[in-house]
Amino acid sequence: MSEFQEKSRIVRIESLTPVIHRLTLHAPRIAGQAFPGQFVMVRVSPTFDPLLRRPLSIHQVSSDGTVQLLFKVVGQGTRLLAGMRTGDYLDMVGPLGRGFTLERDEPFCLVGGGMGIAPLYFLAKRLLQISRHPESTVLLGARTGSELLPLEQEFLRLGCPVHSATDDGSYGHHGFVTELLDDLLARVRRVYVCGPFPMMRIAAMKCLERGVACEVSLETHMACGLGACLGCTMMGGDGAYMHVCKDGPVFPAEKVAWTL
Amino acid sequence: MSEFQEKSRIVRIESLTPVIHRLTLHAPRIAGQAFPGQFVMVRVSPTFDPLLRRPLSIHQVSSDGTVQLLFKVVGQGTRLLAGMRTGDYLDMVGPLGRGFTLERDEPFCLVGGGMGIAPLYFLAKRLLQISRHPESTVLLGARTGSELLPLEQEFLRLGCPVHSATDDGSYGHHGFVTELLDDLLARVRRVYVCGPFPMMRIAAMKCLERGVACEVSLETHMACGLGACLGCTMMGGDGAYMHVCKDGPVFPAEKVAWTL
Amino acid sequence: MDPVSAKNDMDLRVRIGDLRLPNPVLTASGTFGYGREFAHLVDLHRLGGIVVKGISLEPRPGNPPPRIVETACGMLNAIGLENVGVERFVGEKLPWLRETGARIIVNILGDSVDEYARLAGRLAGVEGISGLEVNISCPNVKRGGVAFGTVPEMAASVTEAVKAESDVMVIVKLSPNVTDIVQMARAVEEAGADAVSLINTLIGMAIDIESRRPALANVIGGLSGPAIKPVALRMVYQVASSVRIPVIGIGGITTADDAIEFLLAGATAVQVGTANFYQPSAAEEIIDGITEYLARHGHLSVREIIGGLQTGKE
Amino acid sequence: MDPVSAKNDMDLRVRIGDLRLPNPVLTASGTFGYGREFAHLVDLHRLGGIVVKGISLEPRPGNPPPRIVETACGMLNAIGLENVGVERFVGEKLPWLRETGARIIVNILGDSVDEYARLAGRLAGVEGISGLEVNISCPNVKRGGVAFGTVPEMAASVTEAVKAESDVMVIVKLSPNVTDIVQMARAVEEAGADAVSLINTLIGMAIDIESRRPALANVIGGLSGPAIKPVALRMVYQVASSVRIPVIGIGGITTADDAIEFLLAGATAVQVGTANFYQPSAAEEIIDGITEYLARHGHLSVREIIGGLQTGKE
Ligand SMILES: Cc1cc2nc3c(=O)[nH]c(=O)nc-3n(C[C@H](O)[C@H](O)[C@H](O)COP(=O)(O)OP(=O)(O)OC[C@H]3O[C@@H](n4cnc5c(N)ncnc54)[C@H](O)[C@@H]3O)c2cc1C
Ligand SMILES: Cc1cc2nc3c(=O)[nH]c(=O)nc-3n(C[C@H](O)[C@H](O)[C@H](O)COP(=O)(O)OP(=O)(O)OC[C@H]3O[C@@H](n4cnc5c(N)ncnc54)[C@H](O)[C@@H]3O)c2cc1C
Ligand SMILES: Cc1cc2nc3c(=O)[nH]c(=O)nc-3n(C[C@H](O)[C@H](O)[C@H](O)COP(=O)(O)O)c2cc1C
Ligand SMILES: Cc1cc2nc3c(=O)[nH]c(=O)nc-3n(C[C@H](O)[C@H](O)[C@H](O)COP(=O)(O)O)c2cc1C
Ligand code: FES
Ligand code: FES
Repeated sequence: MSEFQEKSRIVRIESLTPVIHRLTLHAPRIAGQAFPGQFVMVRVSPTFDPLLRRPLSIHQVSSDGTVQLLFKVVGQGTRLLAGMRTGDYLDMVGPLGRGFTLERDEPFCLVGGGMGIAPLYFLAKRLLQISRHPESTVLLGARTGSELLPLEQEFLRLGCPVHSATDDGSYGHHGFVTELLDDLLARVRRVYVCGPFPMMRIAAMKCLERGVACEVSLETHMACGLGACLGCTMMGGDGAYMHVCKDGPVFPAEKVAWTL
Repeated sequence: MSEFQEKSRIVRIESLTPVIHRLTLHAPRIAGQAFPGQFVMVRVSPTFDPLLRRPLSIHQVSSDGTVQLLFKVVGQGTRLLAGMRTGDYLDMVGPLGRGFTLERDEPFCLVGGGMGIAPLYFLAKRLLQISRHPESTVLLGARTGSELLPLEQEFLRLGCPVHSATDDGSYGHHGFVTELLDDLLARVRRVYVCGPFPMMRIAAMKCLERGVACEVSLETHMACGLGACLGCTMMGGDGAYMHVCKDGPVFPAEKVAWTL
Repeated sequence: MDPVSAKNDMDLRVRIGDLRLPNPVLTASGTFGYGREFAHLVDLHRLGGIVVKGISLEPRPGNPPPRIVETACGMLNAIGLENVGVERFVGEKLPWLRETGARIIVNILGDSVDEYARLAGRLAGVEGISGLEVNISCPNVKRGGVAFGTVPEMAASVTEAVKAESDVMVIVKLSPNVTDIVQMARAVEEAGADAVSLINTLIGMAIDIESRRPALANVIGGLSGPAIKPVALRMVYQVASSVRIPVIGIGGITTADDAIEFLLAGATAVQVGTANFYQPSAAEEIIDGITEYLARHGHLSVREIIGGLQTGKE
Repeated sequence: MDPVSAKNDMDLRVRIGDLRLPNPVLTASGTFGYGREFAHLVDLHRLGGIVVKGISLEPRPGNPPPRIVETACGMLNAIGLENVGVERFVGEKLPWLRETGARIIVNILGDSVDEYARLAGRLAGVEGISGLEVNISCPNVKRGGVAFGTVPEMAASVTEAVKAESDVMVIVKLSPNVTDIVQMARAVEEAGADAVSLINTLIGMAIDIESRRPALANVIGGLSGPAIKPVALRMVYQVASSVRIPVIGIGGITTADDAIEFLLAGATAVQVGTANFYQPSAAEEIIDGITEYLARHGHLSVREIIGGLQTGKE
């Protein structure tokens, strides 16, 4: 396990929607070490504004040395990222943090909401390499269908069942993606969740109740991503602070203080 | 005479050399008011770094409402400008400052060094509209021929004689452009100079000695370009401070404290 | 009321002492000239007010150049208080500005308590002046050059002297280069200031490493711009929680969001400074943006959000 | 000597008290963890030194989140001095770091003079510690929470107490949140400090205007990054011109050019802080860049440029 600061050339830019983009970067050293659930810290500007790197999950890595990032424009940093061109270089530090636990031959369920879908594609690919169960399912949620459809296609191509939900009902189940979880809990052994905190809480509660192993990927503001600044703390279930970048971002559901 | 803050669309980008670029912008309000020797203050970034606008001379305006800027990459602001794309918007304030004095039917000489050539093209065009003298001449100087050739071509197309000088002797006269001035001073009535301060000093001294009217365009660091910050002062020939952005940037040579 | 008419009818009025302003957005001294410099770019009458460039008894030539240098998200200036002097201000600059109907606040500066007093006296009764802002960041020549703004007693005596001579509302503008800004604010409040404005610039420096000379001829200068906003906001919050007079927030304000931060922290009004240079439309955009924010949050008046910060410690 | 070999042979060594450093580039406390966090990204042994995260007698959990927020060209932090405590530091963190051969300076903090003294005593004789850096920006609980770093007498008494217990070089790290930084530096110099380092963070604040809550749970926090560089450089210049002990410059240093500004202003060494977060390679790039600058200007040693600023006033 090693970490690199790697100047990475952008080899492809895809805009899935006007605000959701996917960058493919040539970053062989990061790609070579990456594990599902890990993230990179990306420098979004050559100037000092914005100053801090942005944490982004590793969406996919490929044996040709590329890393993919999937992100949504929410502020100035992601806006600058969205304005990048093929051939530009991005300075990335990674792979960082503790990823998901991969178990052989376990039926699993992935639950992704919004950009929480990003790390799950990498995870799905790796899981399907070591575990092919007909019960294994991917649940995807988004505000509206257009944000979801292109991603759903790609999960389907991996050869596993996908169920979708949208807040506005424009595609799939009309409602929260977590509502799709109930039927599955009896059949899967492990649930991996990434998305907005309230959604992860609901999923975690359901799993904890049913005794199904559950891992969640947390988000907090990060300055370093390396465990050095101590800025990314969240209260843990045991009342002690956890550092999301180093102790996580992936945590067993029971380690999180959900009541916060 | 009015000034505008105008969001201007970039309609063309030309790279004359790897570090010298020309932007053509749709800025009809600024174009409609601009006068040779005036400048614009350009916002180079949507972020706060770099913070201040950059002063750039108006290189050319066209009746189709476009303004041209000719600039060299010397630091971060001009580097960001050079990275702009067609279709991007630049926020410009202008036209600003006092330009050159245009006299009818006077034989003139323009002396431009380096990026000091920028305002002279606009000036040459306007002068040639009101004054056609066979003696009128353009002198251009640069470090090396490649920085000069494309510009020389355009001045020639205006239909006036051009003599060039390069520091490295790769094109035209080997040496300072001001060395070409001596022969001309007997024949012209007014000399317009823009370029590095030492070059302008030499030209100004020669003109003052021979009693030929001379105008120079000064450069200082500017925060506002509007006469408000009082940051752009230079000592005047009379021992009082001048504000380059408002009292200039063009000054009669005798108003400048050349000994500084 | 539907959102559109809410926006048009939004009550943005605030009061600073006995001065009523149509909205809380002013332009800061030294960054807006004498107003006329921005006449083509800004609707001067729309502004809450204009604080003009600092005026002294006699004209001052200012410092030798270079006077400004850009820094990360900020700039340093060492203008050296160049100004036309009070007589030319009253004779040449004020009449034009008065005609625009703008609310004019005159920033004054001196090297001694006496100079401040005489300035206030000279400006008393002059038509078109809505208030004075006392710049106490200047060095006191009689006290060895220590800035008035760093010693509570000195700041208090300037305040008293100006108040005694002035017939308009008096704002004292505080320097941030002190250990305890609250102590300074309390001192001038007790001395009779009608309001405090803060912050003036932080003292900074830059060096040209090739020439090995200071980037400013004056060696040190005043840091302004977005870089200083967090310090300004902290000081405004501390002062607004500690004095009863109105507080005017200054420092790095560029957007309506910035201005709203200061209002929530307790500022009754704000001043836009360096932003006028890089974004001449900033002050007007801030007025629009505050209106939009208030409408979106269902407020009828800007006064409803002043001091509205929830720290969980109230 | 041709430029290339000049570069390889460049003498970058500096001395801080009795501590000899191979080069003047250290990493700042709280921004480089206990060193190990950067082991994959930085050659720790190449650094002039590493100042570890501030250590207290007992472990501290730190402040509730949110603890950090980005600002224009800077960031605010209110970590709340979270640390593992001196025992775990000595037992768990130090041994690994010592193995790298890095020069280790331990940043210490306490709530009373006695705590500082006990920390210094506990660390005395511990193998692998090259020096102490005393963080006096902490509040003195016995004196009503006023920071040690804002009152000269309090800073002096901490310095004396630490010096009395310590067997290594002692740096006192100054807070910039004071009216007169020179007075603070002189006080700790007289009290026996071997060096001063400055600046610690400026106190700042940010507000989330949608929730109307402070962006930091702690309300106020420390501002760091390029935004504060001009203030830091000014203070370093003022202090270096006024004390005889070495000065270590800190504040917004990201590039070799930044570091050289501080050296020219009189700093014997510099510390790289927030830059480690956004540019982990910064410290090593600075070492390379200083070497290149010295070679280009025909210097044989970095010591030739320390204090080399020409103000025209010498
Ligand atoms: C481990 C991790 C993985 C992530 N993976 C992805 C991903 O794959 N795709 C994606 O679209 N987003 C992801 N995020 C969220 C992403 O980091 C933020 O959307 C992004 O930083 C916003 O930056 P901005 O400048 O556009 O927004 P601004 O709001 O302007 O950012 C201001 C500051 O807040 C921080 N910030 C803002 N929102 C968040 C957030 N939700 N989480 C953490 N910091 C935030 C920024 O990093 C920056 O420091 C991830 C966050 C974490 C912690
Ligand atoms: C009236 C006027 C007209 C100009 N016209 C042109 C032109 O047509 N083409 C052209 O290439 N250049 C022109 N310049 C110079 C141009 O403004 C600078 O090259 C540019 O500002 C450099 O910015 P930077 O960020 O790339 O460099 P940096 O050195 O990073 O800039 C740092 C700061 O210094 C200022 N600065 C640096 N160099 C100069 C300079 N020479 N003059 C003024 N300010 C400077 C910048 O504006 C900025 O505030 C003109 C300058 C003035 C005053
Ligand atoms: C170029 C310049 C000149 C200034 N002149 C004055 C002045 O004459 N009087 C004064 O009280 N403040 C003066 N200031 C300080 C500003 O009014 C303001 O307090 C400070 O710049 C912080 O606000 P900002 O960050 O919005 O610019 C000046 C600031 C700048 C940048
Ligand atoms: C997240 C963070 C934690 C810090 N922790 C400490 C600390 O424990 N002790 C200390 O003396 N300084 C601490 N500092 C201050 C830095 O060491 C440094 O003085 C300051 O950040 C200014 O330098 P910079 O602008 O290069 O970051 C911390 C700074 C940051 C950003
Ligand atoms: S982000 Fe810095 S410690 Fe986690
Ligand atoms: S640039 Fe501001 S007064 Fe000239």
